[in-house]
Amino acid sequence: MTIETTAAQTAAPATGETVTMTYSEAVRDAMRIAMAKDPAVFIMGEDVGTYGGAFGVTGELINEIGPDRVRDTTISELGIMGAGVGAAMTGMRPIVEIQFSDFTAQAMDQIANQAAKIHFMLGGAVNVPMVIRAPGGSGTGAAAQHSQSLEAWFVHIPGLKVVMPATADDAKGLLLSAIDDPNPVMVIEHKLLYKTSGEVRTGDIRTPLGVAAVPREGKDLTIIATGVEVSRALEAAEILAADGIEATVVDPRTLKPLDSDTILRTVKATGRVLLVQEAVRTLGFMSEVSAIISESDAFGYLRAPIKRLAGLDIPIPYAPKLERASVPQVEDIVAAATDLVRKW
Amino acid sequence: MTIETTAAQTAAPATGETVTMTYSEAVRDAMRIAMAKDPAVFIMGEDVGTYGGAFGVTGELINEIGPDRVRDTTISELGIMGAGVGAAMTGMRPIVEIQFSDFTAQAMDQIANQAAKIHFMLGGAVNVPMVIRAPGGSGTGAAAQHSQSLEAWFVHIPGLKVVMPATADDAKGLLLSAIDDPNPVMVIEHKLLYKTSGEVRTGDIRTPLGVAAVPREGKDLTIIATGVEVSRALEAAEILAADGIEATVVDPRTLKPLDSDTILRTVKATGRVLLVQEAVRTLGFMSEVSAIISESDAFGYLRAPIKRLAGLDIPIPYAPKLERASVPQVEDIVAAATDLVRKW
Amino acid sequence: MNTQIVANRELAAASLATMWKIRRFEEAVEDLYGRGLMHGTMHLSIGQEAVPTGACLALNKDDYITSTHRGHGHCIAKGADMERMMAELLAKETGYCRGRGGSMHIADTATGNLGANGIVAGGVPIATGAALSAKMRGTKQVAVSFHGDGAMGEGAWHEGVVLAAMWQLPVVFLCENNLYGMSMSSEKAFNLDQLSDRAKGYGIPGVTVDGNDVQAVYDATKEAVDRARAGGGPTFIEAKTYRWRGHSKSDKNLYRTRDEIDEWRGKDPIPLFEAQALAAGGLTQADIDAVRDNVRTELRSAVQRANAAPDATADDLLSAVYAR
Amino acid sequence: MNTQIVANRELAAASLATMWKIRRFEEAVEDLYGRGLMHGTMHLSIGQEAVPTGACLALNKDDYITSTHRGHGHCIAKGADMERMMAELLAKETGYCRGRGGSMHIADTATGNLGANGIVAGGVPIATGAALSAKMRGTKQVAVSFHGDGAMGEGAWHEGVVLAAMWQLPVVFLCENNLYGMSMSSEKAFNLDQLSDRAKGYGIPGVTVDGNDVQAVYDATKEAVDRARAGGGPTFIEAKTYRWRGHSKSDKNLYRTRDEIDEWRGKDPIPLFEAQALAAGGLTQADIDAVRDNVRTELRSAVQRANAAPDATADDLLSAVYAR
Ligand SMILES: Cc1ncc(C[n+]2csc(CCOP(=O)(O)OP(=O)(O)O)c2C)c(N)n1
Ligand SMILES: Cc1ncc(C[n+]2csc(CCOP(=O)(O)OP(=O)(O)O)c2C)c(N)n1
Ligand SMILES: [Mg+2]
Ligand SMILES: [Mg+2]
Repeated sequence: MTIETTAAQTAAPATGETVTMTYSEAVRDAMRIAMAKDPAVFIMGEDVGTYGGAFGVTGELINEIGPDRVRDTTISELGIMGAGVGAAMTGMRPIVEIQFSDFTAQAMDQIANQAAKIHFMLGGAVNVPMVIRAPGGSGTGAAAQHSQSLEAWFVHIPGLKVVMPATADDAKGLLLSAIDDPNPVMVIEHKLLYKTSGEVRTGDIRTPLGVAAVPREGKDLTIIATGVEVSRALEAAEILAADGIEATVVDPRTLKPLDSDTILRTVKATGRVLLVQEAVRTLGFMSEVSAIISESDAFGYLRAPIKRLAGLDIPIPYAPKLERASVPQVEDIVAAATDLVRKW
Repeated sequence: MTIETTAAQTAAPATGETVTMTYSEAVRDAMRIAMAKDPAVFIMGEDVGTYGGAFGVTGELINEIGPDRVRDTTISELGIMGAGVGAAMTGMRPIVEIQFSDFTAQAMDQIANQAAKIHFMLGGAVNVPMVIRAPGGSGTGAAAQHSQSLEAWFVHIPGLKVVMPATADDAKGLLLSAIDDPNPVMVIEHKLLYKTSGEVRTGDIRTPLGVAAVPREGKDLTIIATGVEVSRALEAAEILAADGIEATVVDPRTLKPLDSDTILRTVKATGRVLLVQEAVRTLGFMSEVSAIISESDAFGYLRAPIKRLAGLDIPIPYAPKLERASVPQVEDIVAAATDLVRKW
Repeated sequence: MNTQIVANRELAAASLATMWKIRRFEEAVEDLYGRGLMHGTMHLSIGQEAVPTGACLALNKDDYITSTHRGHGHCIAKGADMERMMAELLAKETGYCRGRGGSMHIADTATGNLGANGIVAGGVPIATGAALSAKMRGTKQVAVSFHGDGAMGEGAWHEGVVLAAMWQLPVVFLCENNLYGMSMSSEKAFNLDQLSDRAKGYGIPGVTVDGNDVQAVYDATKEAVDRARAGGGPTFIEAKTYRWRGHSKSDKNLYRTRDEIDEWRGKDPIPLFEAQALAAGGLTQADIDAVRDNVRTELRSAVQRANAAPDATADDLLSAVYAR
Repeated sequence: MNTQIVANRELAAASLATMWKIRRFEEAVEDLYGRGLMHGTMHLSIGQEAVPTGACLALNKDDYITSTHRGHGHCIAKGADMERMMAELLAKETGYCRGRGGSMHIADTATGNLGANGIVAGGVPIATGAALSAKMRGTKQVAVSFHGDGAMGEGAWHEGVVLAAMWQLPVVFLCENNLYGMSMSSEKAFNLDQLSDRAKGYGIPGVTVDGNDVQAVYDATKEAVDRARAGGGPTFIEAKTYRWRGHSKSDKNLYRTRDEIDEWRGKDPIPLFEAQALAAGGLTQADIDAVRDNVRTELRSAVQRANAAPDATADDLLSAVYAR
């Protein structure tokens, strides 16, 4: 017996067309395309079927694809994740949806100790081509157990890849790349982005893993931001520009493997760097970015200390004003960037 | 009904005496002292009773204290942790032993989503005074699922305190402080240190949480190391001294809350910093230390980029040579330090 | 034999008041959400009121409960103050959690409620721990873990029950089987005629009762609590009931039929109880009217006072994380 | 009726050979450890050989198994090569995992072994996933999840079984009840007369068999596998057996008595099987001697060749983490 794994799909030639859709629709579009092409791809998770997903992301896919491949589960994150691992090891390409990224805590053993390690630990004998999708982030009033930004946990695990799409097009393109990938890929979506719209390339497109986006270039400072903070950074950059400060904005998109080349290049070009994450400050993803910069040759180009803007080191509170105060907002980015440029 | 919590114990006056014991005995001594003083303190975990613990740390405590307070459990890390949370909320002070820190993955929900958040999330209405003890680290040939250094996960969780004792005396003193603390404290011990011996203060002593140790001072560079890497750093410092390089060695001891004052002071004094951790490089604890340094006023004192020495970004392999090659050894520290001082 | 609640004026009035409080509280919450005056998400237990009412009647004030995301009923039934609850949901400094927790984390430790929980089955091992603590401290307290049917798919549920059974702890696992875990039918999910068949696998007693009947829930809980207090270990109770509203506001009710909902609306526990109490002579129609009116007044004033309270402040967020 | 293994020369010889391979392999491992020639930790299944032997006899080559920390027996019984196994334990490049995994992670995907697992119950939901995959791909493969009694305390075990039962997957949960999970007695831990009583709570069939009797294990597994292959869903099997050695090298055997160990040594599955085969006429004494001698020779040469193989190298560690 050989344990087959479906060969990575190659993208159909891009037609160059785009259409406006929401981030949530873009995720669904990616899954629809992948499932249409490859019978090994399936979705599994709590309420992904008739209910359409806790955030409506799977929507009516069950009616298009059927309950076998848009598979409702019991409330058993660890079991589902393990079932995903077992299926991925034996020829399937599961997409496991976790309703809130906070509940990856339940499934941590299968994510960190199994999925991520099996390929290495078994000497390369088998792959675990699975995708884990989970929404992170605050802003919906769901309080401490439903609002975390836990990407750092996953970035710290060798064997996982970690993706955080910030636009609708990336949500589609990165997810299709993740489904192709022969490794477990954690895709952290953002609740507040689900309903945002953008131009999305039609058809079987890709955004490659491991390549950062630079949606704006400017000479005065480099703002590196992830997830929902990318749009806040871009909004802040507009305001800063009106005030004569020109910012480069970098969105790593893939947190692991990280495109440090783009980061270092843009940092060298501006000499000032502002790191923005929604996650709590201590040991968030930007701590790593900071460490990479300050041990690199970009260190010599820095005109100012590296500045981090991050979530407060607290559980996310319920009260709307408190919740808002817990994570960086546009005005915080403007203030920090201004300070950085004016002071240094 | 009021939910009582036992008042924090204050240390008996130190007698100043010390005795030689192993790290493992020191941990046991701390638990024995705490249990003798306070009936609310108890130990719970797999095989902590008659077996004496997977690493023999509880030893014969069950014979001294009885099976009620040295309590064997089923193999149910999540349940045990939750039982610890419930007991801690209602007047007890549990010490939960997890056999290998890798299995905290099983209990992550109760650690991160419950224990750490309850005090804040409930508006301060209740405390969760519990201690979690778990051995981390590689070097015993136990491979990828029994050798991780996962402290970064816990440092990233607001509401937890995190301690990593590097000496027998700190193993005792920090654990006694952790037991006093009204918050959940994760104590990450190290398998390779259990059998190492040191002078340990007798009686009901304390090592305060949040205070770094500086076991060696030198002018040329600051080596900041945690856990088993502290002794490796000290050994390296001896070798470096013979070569004319004088190193300051800092052991944060408490990773959260972190004594950044001591770190920044020693970094400013030497202008060169080498960070050493056993954990995988990407988003390990030292990423945060690096970020803290480079956003502080110590930034201006740096004569060289911050250098990190860390575990490879891989699961720990079984083969002894491969395992050894996976994490920083004394010779790696010597080489990196020499490089840093000679080149800059 | 247990007390006949419906025949006892005081208990019947108290039970009816509790059910009305839950109903009215949640209707108010629903209304406030609907009008955009409340934030976040909401999980309403309208239709399920008899379960917490009957269960908490069997508990002492210092007994513990752990609750769920659908926890308003447990909180009220255990004795919490509606004003402080409403204040919490309105994100006020006077709320039970100072506005930090909201609906999913309401707790009232003074009445033994260790907290709602946003994590399905999260409270199950915590209840085991509270029961362990009670046993170790020798207090004779009992812990009740309220949980849903869906929670029984979780490892946390399993591990909490395994430990409690091994240690024969004074804890009651009370499953509010409202037939669905979000959209997953518990009949499909668990492959069992009744969920109490699960209990055998842990070597503990299990029983299924009508969760819309206060007396039935009370009787089963009383028996379990008495056994627990006497050192007889844990019990599993399945109380069959139904939630009238969707799982939360995002629910389009696609997984169940209008007929099914209507059928269960016909089994409304409140008029059922009123009829029983009238028949048994425990309450007169005048008593019944008075209870309803009093609760309405009480609730109205609770909402008003909660509304008037100061908003939660962000000043001390960072210092509120760790206890001192 | 199932095949009478002991009466069938080919099957009896194969079964006996499998048991001897497991025994000899582990004795060799123990010896190498004792002499400091092997690294890490070890969990020996000496005394339990009849379970994997009987179970794997009921499987096709392309059926899946997931295994445990005590997995040498499963690996051998499913058809792995002892030389590559020994090479793995000796940290050689030719080992099944290129020396990266060691005893706790041995896998041989070519014979359907998805891997030993250092995590208690870690393999249980993985087996559920393999069975799901088989069902979705329509291959008629079955998955067997070997696990210990102690594993039944884990949430992973519960969740794996819940999903398999709901989806009626072709999977067999095979509990090797060697009476202890490390030092915890499964009798104390689980509050049950027999662990197969747990199965009812999942709505699946459960059976308890003598785990030291190859035929009994084979019969139960065959029935379960046939049912699974025919679409009849999962089965739970408890095979009662005993490990002669300590849990691992750190075990001082304080939690069990010398008498108990001796009693179970008296139930050694190998001579038991030999006597049955002799009585049933499946094997002659000469056959029995030949099997034993052949295995000894085979093992000796496996150890020699494994020892001679090149050590695992650290060159490509970083590039070995991700598949391409
Ligand atoms: C660990 C976890 N998984 C999933 C969820 C999302 N979720 C919240 S409530 C719920 C359904 C719970 O069903 P049940 O236990 O029957 O309680 P009910 O809602 O019916 O009262 C789900 C899936 C969660 N909060 N926590
Ligand atoms: C999640 C987890 N918890 C604890 C351990 C430590 N441990 C390894 S084997 C074992 C006992 C397992 O007992 P059982 O399942 O009965 O298998 P047996 O050892 O008896 O074969 C324990 C506690 C582990 N490896 N994984
Ligand atoms: Mg339900
Ligand atoms: Mg066992």
